Amino acid sequence: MKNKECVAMLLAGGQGTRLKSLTRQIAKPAVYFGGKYRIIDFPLSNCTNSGIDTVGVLTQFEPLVLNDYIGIGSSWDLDREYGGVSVLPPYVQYEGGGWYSGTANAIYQNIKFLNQFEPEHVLILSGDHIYKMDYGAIFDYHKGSGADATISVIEVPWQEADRFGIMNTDGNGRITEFDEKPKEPKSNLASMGVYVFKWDVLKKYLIEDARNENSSHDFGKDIIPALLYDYKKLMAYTFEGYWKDVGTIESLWEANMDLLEKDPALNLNDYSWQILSKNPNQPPQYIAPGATVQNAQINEGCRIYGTVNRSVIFYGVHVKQGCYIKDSVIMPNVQMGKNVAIHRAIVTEGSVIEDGAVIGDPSPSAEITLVTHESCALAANYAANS
Amino acid sequence: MKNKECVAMLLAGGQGTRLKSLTRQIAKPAVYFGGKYRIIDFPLSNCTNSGIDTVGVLTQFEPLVLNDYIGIGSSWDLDREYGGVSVLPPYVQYEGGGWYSGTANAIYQNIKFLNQFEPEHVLILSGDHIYKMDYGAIFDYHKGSGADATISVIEVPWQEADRFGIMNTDGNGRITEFDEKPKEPKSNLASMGVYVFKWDVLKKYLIEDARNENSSHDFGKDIIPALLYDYKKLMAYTFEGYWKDVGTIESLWEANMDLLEKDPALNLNDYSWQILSKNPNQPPQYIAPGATVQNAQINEGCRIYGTVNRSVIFYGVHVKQGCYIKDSVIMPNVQMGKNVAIHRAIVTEGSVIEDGAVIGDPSPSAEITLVTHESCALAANYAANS
Amino acid sequence: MDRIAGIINLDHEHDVLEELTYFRCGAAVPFAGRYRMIDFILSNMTNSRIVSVALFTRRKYRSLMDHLEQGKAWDLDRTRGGLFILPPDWNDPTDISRGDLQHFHNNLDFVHRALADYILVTGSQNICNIDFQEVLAEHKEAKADVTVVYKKVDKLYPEHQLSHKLTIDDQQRVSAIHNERSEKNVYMDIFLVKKELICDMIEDCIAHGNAHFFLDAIKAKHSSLHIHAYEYKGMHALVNSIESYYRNSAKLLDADVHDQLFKQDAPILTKVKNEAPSKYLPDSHVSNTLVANGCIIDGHVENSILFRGVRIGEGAVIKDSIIMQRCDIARNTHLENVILDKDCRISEGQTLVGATQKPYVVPKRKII
Amino acid sequence: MDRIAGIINLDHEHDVLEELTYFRCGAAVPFAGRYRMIDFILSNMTNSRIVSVALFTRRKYRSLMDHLEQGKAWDLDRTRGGLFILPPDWNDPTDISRGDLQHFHNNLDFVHRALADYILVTGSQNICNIDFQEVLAEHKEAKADVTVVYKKVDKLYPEHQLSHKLTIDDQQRVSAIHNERSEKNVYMDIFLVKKELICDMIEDCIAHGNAHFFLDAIKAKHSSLHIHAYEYKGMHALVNSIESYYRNSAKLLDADVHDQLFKQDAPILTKVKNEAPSKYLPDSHVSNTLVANGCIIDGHVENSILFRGVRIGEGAVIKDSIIMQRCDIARNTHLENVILDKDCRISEGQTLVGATQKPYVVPKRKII
Repeated sequence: MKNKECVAMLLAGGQGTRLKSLTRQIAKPAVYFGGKYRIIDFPLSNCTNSGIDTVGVLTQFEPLVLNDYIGIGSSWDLDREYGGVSVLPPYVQYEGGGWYSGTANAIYQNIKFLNQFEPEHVLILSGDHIYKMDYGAIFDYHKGSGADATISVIEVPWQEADRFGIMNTDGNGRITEFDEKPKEPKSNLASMGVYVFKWDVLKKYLIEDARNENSSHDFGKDIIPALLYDYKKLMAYTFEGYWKDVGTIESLWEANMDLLEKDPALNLNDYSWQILSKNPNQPPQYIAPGATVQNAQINEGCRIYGTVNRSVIFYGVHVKQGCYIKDSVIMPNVQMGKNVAIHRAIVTEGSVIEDGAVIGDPSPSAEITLVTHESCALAANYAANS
Repeated sequence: MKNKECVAMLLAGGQGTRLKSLTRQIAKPAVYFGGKYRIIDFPLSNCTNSGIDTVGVLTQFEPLVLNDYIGIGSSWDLDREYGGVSVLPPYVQYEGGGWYSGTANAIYQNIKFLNQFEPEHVLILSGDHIYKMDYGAIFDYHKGSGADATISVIEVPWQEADRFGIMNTDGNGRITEFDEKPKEPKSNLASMGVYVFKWDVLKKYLIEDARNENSSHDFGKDIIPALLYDYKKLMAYTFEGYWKDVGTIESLWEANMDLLEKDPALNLNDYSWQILSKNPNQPPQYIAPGATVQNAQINEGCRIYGTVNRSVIFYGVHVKQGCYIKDSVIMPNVQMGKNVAIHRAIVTEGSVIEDGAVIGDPSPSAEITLVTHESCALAANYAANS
Repeated sequence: MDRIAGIINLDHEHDVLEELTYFRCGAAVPFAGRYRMIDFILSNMTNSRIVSVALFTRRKYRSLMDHLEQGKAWDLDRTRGGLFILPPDWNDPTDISRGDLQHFHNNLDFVHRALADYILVTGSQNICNIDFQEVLAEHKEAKADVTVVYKKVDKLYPEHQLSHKLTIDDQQRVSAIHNERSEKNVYMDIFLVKKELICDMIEDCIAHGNAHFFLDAIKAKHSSLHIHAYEYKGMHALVNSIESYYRNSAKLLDADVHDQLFKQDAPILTKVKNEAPSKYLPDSHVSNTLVANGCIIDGHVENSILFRGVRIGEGAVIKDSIIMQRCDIARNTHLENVILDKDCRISEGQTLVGATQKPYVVPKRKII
Repeated sequence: MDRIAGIINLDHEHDVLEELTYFRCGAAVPFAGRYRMIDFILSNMTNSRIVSVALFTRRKYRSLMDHLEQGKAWDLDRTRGGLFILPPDWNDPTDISRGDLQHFHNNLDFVHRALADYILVTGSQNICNIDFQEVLAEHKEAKADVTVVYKKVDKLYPEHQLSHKLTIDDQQRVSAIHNERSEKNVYMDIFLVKKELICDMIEDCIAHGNAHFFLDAIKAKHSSLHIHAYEYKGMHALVNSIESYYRNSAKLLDADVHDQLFKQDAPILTKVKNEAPSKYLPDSHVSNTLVANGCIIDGHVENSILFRGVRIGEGAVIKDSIIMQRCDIARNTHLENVILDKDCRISEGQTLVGATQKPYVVPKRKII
């Protein structure tokens, strides 16, 4: 079989502590989004739709959910005999080896995996953004420009530029400088965490970086600066479209609400670029007589007898009589009693909510309430004792 | 989807140091056997043929070869959406976690994996034996007897019994005692490393064993004795048929030679119990005019111009003019010059042998010569300098 | 564990669903919002741990093949066993078999090779959620030659006229098979038999020039065979006409009926389509309706079933209707007692109203 | 990257291999020890990174379907793209298409939906190992409308009489397509064309009542199209008769020919059978022979091809023969210039001798 022209490596290792207890049990890319998806569906679907059929998913903490979810990859048409999707946790090697100590180290420890496919280029992705992107376009740009590395960037508002890794470029799109969260940004082109590298170049830098005891083994902090220092050709590819970091509870909630616009910037009903996802085999959703469902996104397997307004509801949720759900995200298989009121909340998978519970603060300036299994148990306990 | 009645866990972690440099780069179950197979093909095929479609493969050292070989499991019809085969290296958990410290610890660390399937019984297998066995039969016996655990045993010659874990049983096949390598064996029923447990019972003992700091976390040394101590019902199931531990170079060579008998005890041509294996897509083997091939087992992709006698030859080997191969095992893609003579040797994958080399000692009492990539390089170096 | 192999015999299922079966066989007709008729029997088999299934089909099977792929959705894409779609392609000039015996005879290899002790033969028109392992357990318990599955219906509807009926004694043994109009024990076109026996029966049928396996090998011989009757007690719908299709679809809007058919531990499986969750716009009004994914609803919908990817425009009113996949219904339309097949487009302002007893059916891809 | 989708059109490949095509179409005939004819063109497509392939077939396609499964062996068992086996199942009463245009017309959806810019159309009788990405590169370089692939043969054999021949100018542009007996530029039944153009051509053909795409849309219009000729220089065998089948099989015993067809970096893929390595008993004698796995050889074999799972008994002598899958040849038999189809059994002491020009062919499952 021929070699693979391009292999994608998806960094899915982080614990995503900013997402609080949403990521206590699962890796961040496995977090739910949009009534049906997990975050990782986006980069995986982008790969499939871009014609990339070999993807390594680098995972470190609690890979079981991710492993189980990805399975053999058939949901993304990645159940390939040669290539396909492989979950890559760290493993013991004959001469040492160990946990991934940084994004670059994770790729370094999987050099053997990559070498199997003899790729010409490697696409590095991160698993915490919601976006639809044709990686074929950045790949063609990368090949066309003869770059050693190409970094996908997006224009962000100038006032927010200090929160991102900013690329300063010359007139031809060549990157001259990389500023991590600059106080006085010289550009508003933020790195999206999507890189294409010539594999032979990247491999050399990864090996050198691994030897460097002072390195934090991170792409942004170590590898990109080292390449720039050596005057390697780094190009910036400007992406246009919806792109959202969902690293906090607020941004995750916002990204869900974005979907409820009449013409959302992220169109999930576009048949030419479907977001593929594991199918939970649920019957159609049932909207009962007397229910009110408006401005909502609801998945199969739900039954709605109450009121749902400006909310996103995942599969297997039963909204009983008298319930009122507003400005909220209800994740799969939440069990809800009757007459529950929920405002501005994210309720996580399998939470149990008692009859008549009132959750969340309707004030637009209030923080988003996060309801988990544990917080439900606490509340029940509190109610019983009070 | 319904739960799985029985899930198999295959212990494939060991480094197999008795197999010397054969296992330097690969896990022992990935070692080649019989002109086409790897050792792990036998337990995996036994699972498929026995109707078990969920198998965890516990691996620790260098899982890449095994991962790559097993792929999504399609060679063994184990590319199932629910269940199928999963390679399970150790991973970091939110509260600690780490390398497998023993066979029982490996299963302990994968309790969550097993719980997903809610199995009633768990079949524990080891990855270093060559045999064809219907696990359905031991499973039926286990269920029929209502045992907490059933251990598969085989009668070994009395004089060799001191090399095995020996089960002493009462008249009904119930195990009364377990002797690890007894000096004065009371029985010749040796454990085959094949166990069936009630999952709820096993889980309890695994959790207790994990708390025990003095335990070596081993099935034979810790779990079985603990069960016996508590008077749990342990039954011995007697297996009849070919079963061979191929843990040493000699036994691996012997097992290969066994196949060349006219009616071998291990019949690989039995269509009712096929040994499934990954297919390397090679054209038919070519036997040239002037070649002599007798008493041999040869795979596709070979070309034979010389003489092959009482030998097993894997795919992609080119035996050139003037070569003489006798009493040997030649693993895949060995490159051999002209006029090479090989006696009583195992030549490992991809070794390069120069024109006119003479390898091995034809004396029947001589040790089996192991030829590897490294030993070839050494020999070439020696020849160049002398 | 005794193993069962399944045969789904579509040979007697004529294309009776009018416009819905112009271009596809009955087994491929969409049903219940996101399924096809065949999904129910096939999922029952998968849930009963049947891993070898043959499908006898004669005509209009292309959309069925597209839907089933290699059996992937039912975990039947296997090298050993799995799903075998078997359209006629027989070239043996000495073959004397006729009728559905042509299928049985020419596919005898399937029966012989199947890693199974029992063979289960079914059709696709009886919608149910049944555990065939329970049928087998009863079959063995009764020491029967053949076990047939039936539903004791509360009320007989026109669709039941075509079904065989069973007279059953107090031992649950079948004493007669007939078509009496008033008999409420409706045979569900499902029987179970030991592998060796079905092989003998097939050979016997061919030797005698028979053309209909159930009539000739079972019904005609019921007195010499021990035929056990297994009573299925769950939700049952027999779909063999537009009228029964429409009425039984509406039954699914009852939550109890729905729950008997769609069970968590015995799910109905179907080919995956990657549709987004359905979207309800701020002015939508939906009531007593089943909605599959991928819909975008801006109108008023009640007592209806919407398949995947349906668009309902602003101000549209849909009542008592079944709207199949990817139909596009423009603004200010009015649909009542209507069945729209896939990919129809209804333009702005149209009104379509059928009768309750005879819904207005619009064939695939029509633009109105 | 420009993407190609493939169409394998078997409509013109009649069942010319006599006994070997009694029960299967030509594309399903076993060839070269462990393959079927179709494996070669399909592997070429996979190796050229083609991931959408349609197969137009009309008759005796059951064994072909069994062999191809869903395209698994070629990594074509995909949800998006993959292998589509398309036997006729058309029910549109308004359809006026004829001949192979019936296939093109009724499967136009495949062409439209394929994620491809170019369509490659081939048959299955031209055995070769070709990189279609190179064909595409030349096609784009030449700015051609259509690129056809040909082999300049050293010597014309009877099988080449049926092929179209090409007259080519010094720019590699086709100036005529004909059947002249002495022309050595043999058209290999492979052409490449842009997706939009083939759609136009198909519509045009149907509008004019044409029945043969290549003759009517390409050959008849060669003067108004820019038709580029791509010269294939590797091993080529055209198999369209028993005689060409037998002679071209023997050519594979030449190591050079063999190497041109079986390349490490462009392997010929086929359905996996789990056969053990072949076993040579102590008294066997094998020479100048291709042996697939699963054979057990206790006799004398020379200048022959043994397919998988063949048993050769003690004292048997096999010369210049092709023995297909799972044949069982008993002791002390003598076979010369023989082709045995699958599952034949030759009993002890039998002698079968054919002529070099006309081998003795024994059909499937015969017992002699």
